[in-house]
Amino acid sequence: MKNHKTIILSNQEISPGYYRMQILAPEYNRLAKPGQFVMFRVQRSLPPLLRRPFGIFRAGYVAPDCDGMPPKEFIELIYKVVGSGTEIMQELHQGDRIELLGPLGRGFDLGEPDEEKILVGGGIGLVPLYMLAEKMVANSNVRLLMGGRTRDDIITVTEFERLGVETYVSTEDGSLGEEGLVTQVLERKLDKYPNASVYTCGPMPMIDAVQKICASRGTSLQVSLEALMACGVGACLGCVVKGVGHSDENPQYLCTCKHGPVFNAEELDWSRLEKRDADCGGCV
Amino acid sequence: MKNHKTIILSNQEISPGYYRMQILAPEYNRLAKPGQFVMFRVQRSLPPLLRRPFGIFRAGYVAPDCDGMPPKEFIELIYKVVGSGTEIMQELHQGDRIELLGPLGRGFDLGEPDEEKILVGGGIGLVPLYMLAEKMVANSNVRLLMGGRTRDDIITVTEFERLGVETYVSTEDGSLGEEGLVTQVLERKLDKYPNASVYTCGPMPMIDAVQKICASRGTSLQVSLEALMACGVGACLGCVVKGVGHSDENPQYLCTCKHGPVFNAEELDWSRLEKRDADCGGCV
Amino acid sequence: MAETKGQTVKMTRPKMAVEIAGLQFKNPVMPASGTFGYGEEYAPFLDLNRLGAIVTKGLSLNPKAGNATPRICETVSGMLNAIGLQNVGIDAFIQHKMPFLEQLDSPVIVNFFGNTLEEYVEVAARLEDVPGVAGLEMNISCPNVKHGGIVFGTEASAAHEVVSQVRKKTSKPLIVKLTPNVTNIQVTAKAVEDAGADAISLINTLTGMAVDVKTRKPRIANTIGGLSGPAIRPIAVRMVHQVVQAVKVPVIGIGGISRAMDALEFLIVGAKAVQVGTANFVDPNAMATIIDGLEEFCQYEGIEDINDLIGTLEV
Amino acid sequence: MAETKGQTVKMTRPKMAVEIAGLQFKNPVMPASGTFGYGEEYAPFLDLNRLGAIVTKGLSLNPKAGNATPRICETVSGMLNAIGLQNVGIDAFIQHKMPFLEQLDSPVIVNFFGNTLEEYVEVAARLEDVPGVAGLEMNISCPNVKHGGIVFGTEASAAHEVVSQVRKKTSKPLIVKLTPNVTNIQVTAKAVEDAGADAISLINTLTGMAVDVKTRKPRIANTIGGLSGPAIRPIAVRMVHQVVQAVKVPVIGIGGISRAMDALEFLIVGAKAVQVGTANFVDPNAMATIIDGLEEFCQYEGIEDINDLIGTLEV
Ligand SMILES: Cc1cc2nc3c(=O)[nH]c(=O)nc-3n(C[C@H](O)[C@H](O)[C@H](O)COP(=O)(O)OP(=O)(O)OC[C@H]3O[C@@H](n4cnc5c(N)ncnc54)[C@H](O)[C@@H]3O)c2cc1C
Ligand SMILES: Cc1cc2nc3c(=O)[nH]c(=O)nc-3n(C[C@H](O)[C@H](O)[C@H](O)COP(=O)(O)OP(=O)(O)OC[C@H]3O[C@@H](n4cnc5c(N)ncnc54)[C@H](O)[C@@H]3O)c2cc1C
Ligand SMILES: Cc1cc2nc3c(=O)[nH]c(=O)nc-3n(C[C@H](O)[C@H](O)[C@H](O)COP(=O)(O)O)c2cc1C
Ligand SMILES: Cc1cc2nc3c(=O)[nH]c(=O)nc-3n(C[C@H](O)[C@H](O)[C@H](O)COP(=O)(O)O)c2cc1C
Ligand code: FES
Ligand code: FES
Repeated sequence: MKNHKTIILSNQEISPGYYRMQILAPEYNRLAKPGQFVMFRVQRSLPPLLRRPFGIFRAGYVAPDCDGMPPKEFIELIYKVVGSGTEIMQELHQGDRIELLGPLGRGFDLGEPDEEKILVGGGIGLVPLYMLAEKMVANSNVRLLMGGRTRDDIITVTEFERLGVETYVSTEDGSLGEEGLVTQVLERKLDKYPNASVYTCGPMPMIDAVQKICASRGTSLQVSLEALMACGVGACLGCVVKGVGHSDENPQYLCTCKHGPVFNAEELDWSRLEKRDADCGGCV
Repeated sequence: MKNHKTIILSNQEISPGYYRMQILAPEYNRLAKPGQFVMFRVQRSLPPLLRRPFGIFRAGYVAPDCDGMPPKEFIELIYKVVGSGTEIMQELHQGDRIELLGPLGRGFDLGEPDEEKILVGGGIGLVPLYMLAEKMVANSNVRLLMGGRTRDDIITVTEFERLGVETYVSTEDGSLGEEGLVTQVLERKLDKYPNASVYTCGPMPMIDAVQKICASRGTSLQVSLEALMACGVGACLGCVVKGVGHSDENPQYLCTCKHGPVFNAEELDWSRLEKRDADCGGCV
Repeated sequence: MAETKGQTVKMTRPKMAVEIAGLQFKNPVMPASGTFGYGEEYAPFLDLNRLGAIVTKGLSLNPKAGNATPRICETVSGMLNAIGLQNVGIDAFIQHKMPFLEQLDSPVIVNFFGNTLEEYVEVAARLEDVPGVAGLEMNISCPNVKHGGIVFGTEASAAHEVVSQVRKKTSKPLIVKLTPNVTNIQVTAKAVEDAGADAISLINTLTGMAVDVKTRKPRIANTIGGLSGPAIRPIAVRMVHQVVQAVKVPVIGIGGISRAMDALEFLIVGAKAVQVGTANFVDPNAMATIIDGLEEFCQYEGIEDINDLIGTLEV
Repeated sequence: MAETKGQTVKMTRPKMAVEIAGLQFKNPVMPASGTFGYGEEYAPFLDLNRLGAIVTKGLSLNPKAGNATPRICETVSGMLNAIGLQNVGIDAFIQHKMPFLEQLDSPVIVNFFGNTLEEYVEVAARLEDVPGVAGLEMNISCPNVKHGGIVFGTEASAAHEVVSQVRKKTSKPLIVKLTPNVTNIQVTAKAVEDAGADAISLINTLTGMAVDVKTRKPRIANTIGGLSGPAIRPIAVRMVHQVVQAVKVPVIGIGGISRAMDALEFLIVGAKAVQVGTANFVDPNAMATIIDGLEEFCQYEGIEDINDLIGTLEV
């Protein structure tokens, strides 16, 4: 957990409105856990004032120069352009100076080996699932159920496949894979693998539906949430969600940034979770 | 007088801290008069909030593509990096989108043909004098007295020479040309050409000294002033200077942006002119 | 979801006209006083007849010299100004500036002020019979020289009195412009409504200050100036929201509006119109772009009349 | 000219220590309450012992749930927050958070508040004998539940009373933190000085609001929130300037400080120290950079003791 002043290695559009950014990120390959995130800042830029939170898609080593130096570490972010900050990000180039605060938060618990694992990703919510799959494939069967509104929202599926993950795509408009919601697919898979553990990240309505399905079946579920964040480190209390024991007299708030973004579904008070998306579109 | 959304053709450092920017600027070659200026804005950028005023160094035609289209017009700015806005400007590249409001203000009066003309430029204050010299050399002897703190501040002198202008350089530290103030040189030249008209632009203390010299000799003087500007069009009244007839009961303010930036020295109340530089260094 | 809306609406142009105090505005966008000169300064850049109204620089009885320079200074996403209400005086305005304004389609609102109660009354009286003056906007953010320099608009009783007196002398629609530098904006708003204001506009600038750390001098000669621009928008939206709750007269929203999105915030909390100030300096065409943007937004959201949008905040 | 100064000074390190109400700070930079948690959150990013002091999140008698989410929202060069003063309560603080803070070199200032006069007094009383608490900062920007929810700090008489009562119960240095949402900040400043405050800090956030034009909902669940960040700096500098003129006790400047240059504005108008809030979110190392920057500035300008810079505004 550090603030790194670093540079961008590459920044490319991978699907309309979706970008992949590779960043020089010392220590991340060793330290970053699946489900953790960074607070990203364009150095010296204002707006945006606040940093923007992004999940870590993947960490690795840059192919070493033949200079005898130890290889350099990088991370990849995948982001969707939605507002003022991501609009500025899409204009960035190799060599541009940025800052990363991270790796932050609590990541996924990898679960028991040999268990069936079902990952459910909605749109950009698939980002934190890649590193998770990377670790899990060593000792479990991993299935990725990937949903989106339309085909453009289905990203990096081949990369999951290359890991050996079985992938199932569904889109609401049927433009890619099965037509309909990803939760339909989830129900079918859970019928087939009733003891599987589920891991999910995506838009709030999807997470909510996934939670209902898992709760009704007693399926173990880990969810990665989004929330508006100012600090990312548990100091501002902007990003709180209500824990299962919460009451006004005995407030039990959890910080999405620090106690999350990954929670076991049982930790949260689902009846009082905000159902609207964190999306604050065009606030500034 | 228009707001053009246009693009940068080039942007290069010409001396440490001094840049020359060429901008596509329809109509400027036909319309811009020596001494006029533009209000420059980096499109969609904030900060800076307000536009920045810059003199027009030169206007011309871009070498035509062989496409039968009429040649395109450009202007050149020369700017010194002093604060938040110019810091952003120095990072701009060919093709970047900017906006120009202009050409604005009242320029220089070219004076009588065949008269001796002495231009006195201090540092970046030489910018508006180039177009002036360009027009004047056709029918007058033009001398440029160019002063700066050190050699880096002496810019574009060869370009003036190429026009056929006699140039005299002085620097306070003696690193280029004569050691000392440009006003010393002015006194000598006026001894030699007592009927010359003087045109000046530069830091306020220099302008002030030039004014004293010319007033004591009865020499005709036009000065180009700087002032903090918000609108550039006479609407905000931020940029005013006191006219010679000014009193509290009968305020006679002149807008630097609209009635200037070029004034005949007699129009201004020199005893009440602010002697401090407009420079607001690092306000934001 | 918004996209579905966009696809289904018929493409008829939404109605953009609003009415305030009997005045008809073809759309709810007009300049904020002091940022648009006497209109003519912006004529080269913008079709003045596109504007809902024209609002003039603030006028006083006699010509006013204003403050020493420097008078302006940029701050983070805002600017400070201490122009000091420099203006040509009401008579010169009527003689030299009105002829240009009179020939425009858009109604002309004359902003004015005084340093004494009597001066306010006198200026309003002189404007009473001037042809082409559609309405008055009364700036009560001025120090009351007779009462120790306390700003009229910061004391509800002083605000009430000066507005009552002016009200007696004018039959024109009277908009009173509030200062935001108060503890409770609802109190002043109610006071001026009670005194006979036909409409309320807000906010004027927030008092602020900036220091040049090298010279150790204030950045503007007057030490303290008025802060405007995007930086103050959240404060302005909050105050407009509060005033709309407190009064029955129509409210005009002002403060940091640069884009249609910004104007929409004010309309949604209940402003019937908006004024654009500092943004004119940044982009002389800003108001035209805002008008277009509002129209597009209505079209996209399937709103047939912009009045249907006003005050639709869901709390 | 500045360069000549830079060349001629001896390169001894300037004295950076300041004293406020008997407390020794190694430099004038400390966090603003609520933006730095209980200190430990920022320990991974910043050597807490470099700070002039640590200021805690605001504490109340009982744990406080705070407001619904969304609680924060970015605005132009600023942010709105309506955290609602969520905190663990004074007892849990003493038990779980003080042990970490106590081992630091930097003095610990505990920020606190109440919803009633009695609650203010009770919290102060409980802190009286807690080891490691160097001083108290009393936030009077809270609604007085007993008096119709009017914010204590917006009425000079209420501010005077609550500070007087707390003063009786504490022997610790008492800093009173003012709300800027008032007509005349000098009046509240004098009232709290008169009531026994040892120092005054300001400004707390300005109330503001933002609207999501698509959903037509306020961007924060509480509708109205507090505006902080660079956008408000000119207002903060103005108020600190005014308070310094009005009172004799030392003043701590707060509001939109991100860089050493910003802190200098406050020191030059007369603040003896500054607090950094929102900037911690943007850069967790901001305070260290500001401290370094202040030292460099002093060195460059030939200032041997930062106290020689304080209050050197030339008007
Ligand atoms: C832990 C975490 C991980 C995330 N990982 C990713 C990722 O890998 N890829 C990706 O594209 N997006 C991710 N998001 C969402 C991402 O943070 C927002 O899309 C982004 O902040 C939008 O910024 P903007 O300036 O473009 O949008 P604006 O709407 O202009 O932002 C305004 C404000 O709202 C906040 N905001 C807006 N949308 C969101 C959101 N959905 N969640 C949280 N804050 C939001 C911004 O941070 C900013 O403070 C993640 C969010 C969280 C909390
Ligand atoms: C009519 C006119 C013509 C000019 N021509 C040139 C030119 O050709 N080349 C050039 O390098 N500079 C020129 N200047 C000065 C130039 O406008 C400033 O250097 C520039 O605005 C500084 O912007 P900044 O953001 O980098 O500095 P900052 O100090 O960050 O600017 C803060 C604010 O102060 C204003 N400001 C700062 N210095 C000046 C100044 N000297 N004059 C006016 N406003 C200032 C800025 O416009 C801005 O509003 C001219 C000024 C005027 C009025
Ligand atoms: C340079 C300048 C001059 C102003 N002059 C006046 C004035 O004469 N009368 C008045 O009522 N308001 C005046 N104002 C205030 C504006 O009308 C407006 O209320 C304020 O700037 C907030 O809006 P904005 O953020 O869009 O600029 C002035 C503002 C500026 C920036
Ligand atoms: C998220 C957040 C929480 C805050 N919580 C408190 C608090 O508990 N007590 C308090 O006195 N001030 C609180 N403040 C106000 C700050 O301490 C500070 O006065 C204000 O933010 C202005 O400073 P800034 O512009 O540097 O942020 C809070 C501010 C923010 C942004
Ligand atoms: S983002 Fe600040 S506490 Fe989580
Ligand atoms: S810059 Fe606005 S009047 Fe000259």
